[in-house]
Amino acid sequence: MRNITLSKAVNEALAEEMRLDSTVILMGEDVAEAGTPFKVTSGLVEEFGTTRVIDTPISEPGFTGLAVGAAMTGLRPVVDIMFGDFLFLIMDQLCNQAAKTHYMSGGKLTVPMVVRTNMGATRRSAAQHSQSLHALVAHIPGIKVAMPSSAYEAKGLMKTAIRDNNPVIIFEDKLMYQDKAPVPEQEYLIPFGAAHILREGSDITLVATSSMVQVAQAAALHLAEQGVSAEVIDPRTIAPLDEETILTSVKKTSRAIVIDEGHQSYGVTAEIAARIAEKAFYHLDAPVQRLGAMDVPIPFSPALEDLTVPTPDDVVARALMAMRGELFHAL
Amino acid sequence: MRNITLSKAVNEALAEEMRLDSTVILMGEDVAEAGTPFKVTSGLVEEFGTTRVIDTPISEPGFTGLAVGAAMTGLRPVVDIMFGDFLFLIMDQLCNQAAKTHYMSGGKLTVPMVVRTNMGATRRSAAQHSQSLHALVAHIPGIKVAMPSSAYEAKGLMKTAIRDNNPVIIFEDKLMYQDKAPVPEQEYLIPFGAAHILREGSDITLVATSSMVQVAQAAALHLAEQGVSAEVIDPRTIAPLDEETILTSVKKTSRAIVIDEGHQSYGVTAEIAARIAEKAFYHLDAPVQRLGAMDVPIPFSPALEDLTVPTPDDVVARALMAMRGELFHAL
Amino acid sequence: MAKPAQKNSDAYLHMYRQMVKIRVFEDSANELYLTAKMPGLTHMYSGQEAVAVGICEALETRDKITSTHRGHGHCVAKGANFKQMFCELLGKDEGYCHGKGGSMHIADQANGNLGANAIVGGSAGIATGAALTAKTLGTGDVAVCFFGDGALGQGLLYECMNMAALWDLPVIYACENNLYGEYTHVSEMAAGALMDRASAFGIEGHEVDGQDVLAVNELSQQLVARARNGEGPFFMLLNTYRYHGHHVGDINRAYYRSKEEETFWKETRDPITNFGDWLVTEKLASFDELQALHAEIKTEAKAAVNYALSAAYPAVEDVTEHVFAETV
Amino acid sequence: MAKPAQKNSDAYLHMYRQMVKIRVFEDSANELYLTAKMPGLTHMYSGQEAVAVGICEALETRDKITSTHRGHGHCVAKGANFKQMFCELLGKDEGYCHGKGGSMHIADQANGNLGANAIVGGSAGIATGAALTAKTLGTGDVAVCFFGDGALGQGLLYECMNMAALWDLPVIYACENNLYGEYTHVSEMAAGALMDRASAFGIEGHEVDGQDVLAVNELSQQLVARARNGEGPFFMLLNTYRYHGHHVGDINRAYYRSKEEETFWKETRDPITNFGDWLVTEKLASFDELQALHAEIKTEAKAAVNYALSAAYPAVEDVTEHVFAETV
Ligand SMILES: Cc1ncc(C[n+]2csc(CCOP(=O)(O)OP(=O)(O)O)c2C)c(N)n1
Ligand SMILES: Cc1ncc(C[n+]2csc(CCOP(=O)(O)OP(=O)(O)O)c2C)c(N)n1
Ligand SMILES: [Mg+2]
Ligand SMILES: [Mg+2]
Repeated sequence: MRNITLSKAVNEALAEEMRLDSTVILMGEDVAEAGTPFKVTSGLVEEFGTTRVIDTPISEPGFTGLAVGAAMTGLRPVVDIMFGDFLFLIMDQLCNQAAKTHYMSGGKLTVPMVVRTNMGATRRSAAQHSQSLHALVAHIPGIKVAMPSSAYEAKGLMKTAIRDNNPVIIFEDKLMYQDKAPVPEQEYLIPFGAAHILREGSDITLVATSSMVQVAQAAALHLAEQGVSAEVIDPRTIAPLDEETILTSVKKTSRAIVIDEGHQSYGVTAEIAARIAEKAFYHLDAPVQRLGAMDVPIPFSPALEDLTVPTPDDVVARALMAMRGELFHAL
Repeated sequence: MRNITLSKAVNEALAEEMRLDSTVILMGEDVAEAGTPFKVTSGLVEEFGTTRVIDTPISEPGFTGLAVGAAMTGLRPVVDIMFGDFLFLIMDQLCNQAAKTHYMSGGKLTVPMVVRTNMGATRRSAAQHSQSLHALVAHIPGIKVAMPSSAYEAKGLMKTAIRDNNPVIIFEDKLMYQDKAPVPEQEYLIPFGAAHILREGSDITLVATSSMVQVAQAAALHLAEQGVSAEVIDPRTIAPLDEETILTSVKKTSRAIVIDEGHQSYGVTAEIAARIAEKAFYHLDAPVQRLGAMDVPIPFSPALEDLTVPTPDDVVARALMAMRGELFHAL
Repeated sequence: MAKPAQKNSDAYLHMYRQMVKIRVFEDSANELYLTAKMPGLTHMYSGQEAVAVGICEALETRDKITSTHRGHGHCVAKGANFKQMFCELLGKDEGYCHGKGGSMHIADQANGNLGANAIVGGSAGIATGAALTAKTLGTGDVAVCFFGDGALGQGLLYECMNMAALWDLPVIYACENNLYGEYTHVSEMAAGALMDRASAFGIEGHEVDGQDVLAVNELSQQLVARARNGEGPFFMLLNTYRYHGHHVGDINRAYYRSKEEETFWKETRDPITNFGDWLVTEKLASFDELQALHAEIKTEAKAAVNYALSAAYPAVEDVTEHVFAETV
Repeated sequence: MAKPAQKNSDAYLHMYRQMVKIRVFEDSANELYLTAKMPGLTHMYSGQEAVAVGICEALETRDKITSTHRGHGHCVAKGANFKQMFCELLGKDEGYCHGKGGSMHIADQANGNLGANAIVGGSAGIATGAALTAKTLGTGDVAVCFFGDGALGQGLLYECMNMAALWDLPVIYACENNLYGEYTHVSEMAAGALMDRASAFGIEGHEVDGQDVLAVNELSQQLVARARNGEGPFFMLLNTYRYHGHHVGDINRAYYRSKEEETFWKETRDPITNFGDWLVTEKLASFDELQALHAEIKTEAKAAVNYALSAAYPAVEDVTEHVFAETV
């Protein structure tokens, strides 16, 4: 199978869906000729023209609002929010409008739109260009939240998102745009709400999202060297969340660590850990541990920024503690 | 001690702090002559004049932004956001600007501002006027989040908030504005990060926020009748969170339920439950259970709306299951 | 009363009827509130009828509107029926939104009403997006965004107007200036001249007497035709007045507006009375015919209210329905 | 070159020096990027120097400014020193923000710079709020909000301008129209006439040649004085051009702007060259003096860069410092 970058995978997903369905449009800042700063949408305006690939003014709340109305009336807009940090600007249109319209209208109106944006620190972009804000939207009923962990995932999830009849937000890790992975030439979709077990193991379950899947995989390798068998699970979508796959794994391994790049407190690790701790309670041999980003704004300085996100070493250390029963704070 | 309403308690807190410190100002929609739709700020403009009690246009992002700048340069603004649901509109100014300024400036700039807003369903106000969105801000480092559970708490926490040198957001439960409680005439403050044990108990810990404290208290009474001794804890602030008081309690009782009116998934119950499950792991006799609002937009119909929020009966039923070891899903 | 290009008594009588329907709907809703049968609060459109009717009568069913917290008038004017509206206001299953939306979220998709909105200014994007669909798919539909003077405070509106102008979208921004946003006068909330708010974003604007249904309708017909023809967007500033308080519970209003002002508008500027007088003067209808029409609509409303009062609530299981739409 | 009311060679030379400082700072920053010594990306201010300098030279230290992602020029113009700036750009502890802010968040409180901002338009509220403080406390301070043409797309700006106008706040909105927001021309992003964006919100506006430091300065002096006197707010539209790409990594620009256009601005409209020529013609400085000044500043920059390169990073423990301020 050919290897392509995550950036190219998203590009293919967009192009394929736009070819299949003429109601799919793409809008955002510099998505046309410039192809976005990350060059993810390059070539699309050349194929689909400026009526379907629309450069907008720097008006995130406004063009997200337009997408909501367009989605209610027959288009399937994909909205590009250049940095995930700008989500704060579109929260009203996304959470008060898009997410609630189907419910508030008693099922009569639908809002089939996709917001594609990104996440991820360590790019030296400082506090307003480095956040991973997916927990915020996952908390709001009515939005689906996808977090691709590779080029393969990114393509399949994007295609599913575009066909979904609900608002979907996809967080791409901006540090992975150039990462390559095998992606089939032939069409495929990845269903929402179906977690992916990347590696089977018997001693501990590592649940990880987005680029933290790589972190978990790297940790699993190290752990294997030390005789610890880790199972690695990527939920793929955190809303809906495939609780069952996670619980089945933990009931087998009896231990779990949840790893996510959003801030740890009140973030995604909390939800997944709480569910495991509640619903696999009688199977746990060690407390469920959480590794999120530090609860600090992301600092610019390279000397500080790298400290804020979970690393394979952190995961290994925590896993070994769990294996050795060394979780002292729990006593 | 006299009994006053929560509304009056907040009013007194604002008036007292405005008398003590001439840099404290209040701004928001209809906060002056109208005293807000809930009449919380009545009388303040008469005492402090229109330079300190400022009616704004309907521009939540704008006037929150003004408050950030005002706070950076010598005022201590209290911003009134009429309904908690409008938080979505001010997220950028609150979370990208106010919350990060101190950190991003390396400690040189400070943003001593308060956002007072509300939460709470069952007022038949439908999906855009009923949300409890405190989890969103609790996830963002740099903001403190207070959730008063009575008139007494509301006054003491508001005064502390105004004196704090950081952005603080206070969520008042709009259904409690007319609830009375004993409030001393003499001045008092309630420190942040210090949970309040409202009722001591030995069998199960009920951690509850805002109006859910009443729900927990009512449940505790019922439970007492059935021979179950519940301890009720109000964290008062969820950021900072007084983990220690909660853990100490659970280590004693060995069981816990967390009750909060935000949506359950990716909400406040997740964080508190996950911490308990991790850090009091070896003391737990039953899984930590969570009771949040249903993961649905709040429906208008009275026949549906009341189903969405936790009730004392829900808490009692869960507590009894925990006592009887009947948490089947956990097996 | 503006002089219409051509007298068309059917169309006039229909406008009159629609205005009366709105007034009667609101009186009934207010009555439901006063008798404690209404869950929550609601915002009355009375006094502003000529705006909704004058505009919506210039639209076709397929054209889209977005509405506000004060949305009953727009909903009726766009063709909704009393029964489903009252059912919605009372949270009943037969309501337009199965009782899930209520007064502030009532929507009537079949008639092109994309919904009331409880976020002031919150529908500016939705209406503009509907116009984007119309242009992209070449449907020829026009979208009208209703909003109040208070919504001029929301920056979102200007972002949307700018895009509408850049992309020549068939959308009409209809600003109903009823002088107040809640308890504050527009002059305390908006600096500069209101008409400039549109021209600054490259949008052609028109100011019109919002109490004169014929004037509103004539202007609307022109602008709708031009928008359909690709000459949009447009902005309309409609000067009007709300008779009731901000919401049904806003009873003591003297601190923000005078009794005299209210009386002036009600007694000399009422859109229904004045249009009725004109119809009679022009011999397009007799006084008795108009009276009969009022009586008929009141009867209809009463029946709809009674129906709604005894209609069923949604089933308990419905609470988790419609969070997500099915994807086939 | 605009004719100043009165020749003041010290002030002129200082303006010249400040412009050169900015240009040299940016050249050094670009060099750091090209030699892979710069963490992340940065946005060059070169070409726009007359704007920052013309305005900031009309301000006092206590006056406040808010800046943008393209903020080095504003920072230098408001009085910052090279050492702390380069330290900040390299994430070093001695930087203005202890390395925590970086290029896009550099702030210099002591000189009234409330900070760069990585949210386009994000500081409109902050500047206006600073003006609210000034008015409320009667400090007499003036606030200047720098932003680009692209920020005209953000509704927040209009919300803030409206409040500033309603409340007569001493704030000046300085729109630097360098013709592009990233890779898109202003004409594709803003409908209508840019000057109307202010007057629509009741704000007096002035358009000025942003390449002519004397013109900018003279207008600024007038407006600052008037704002201080309670006659604000004001809007300035400053026509200018950025020489580099949107950021240091934006090298191939032909798809969005022509080489000819770039050359035209650089060769005929350069604010430093033209002002230098004028100084020489007016005999306020000799060519040699100006050359010496350039050399001196380059030396200063080089020393500062070297200092910054070998300065210490913040300590690991600092990562959790400054999340919250102490409350005493
Ligand atoms: C974003 C937002 N802010 C505040 C409110 C509270 N609110 C509801 S209606 C209203 C006044 C709206 O005034 P206007 O737009 O003139 O409409 P009118 O009520 O006069 O019809 C306000 C402030 C809201 N619903 N949404
Ligand atoms: C809210 C927001 N949207 C998008 C961006 C990405 N972005 C950074 S600079 C820029 C262009 C800004 O253009 P302009 O305001 O004209 O400033 P200039 O770069 O020309 O100085 C954009 C779109 C951002 N930082 N913030
Ligand atoms: Mg109004
Ligand atoms: Mg620009």
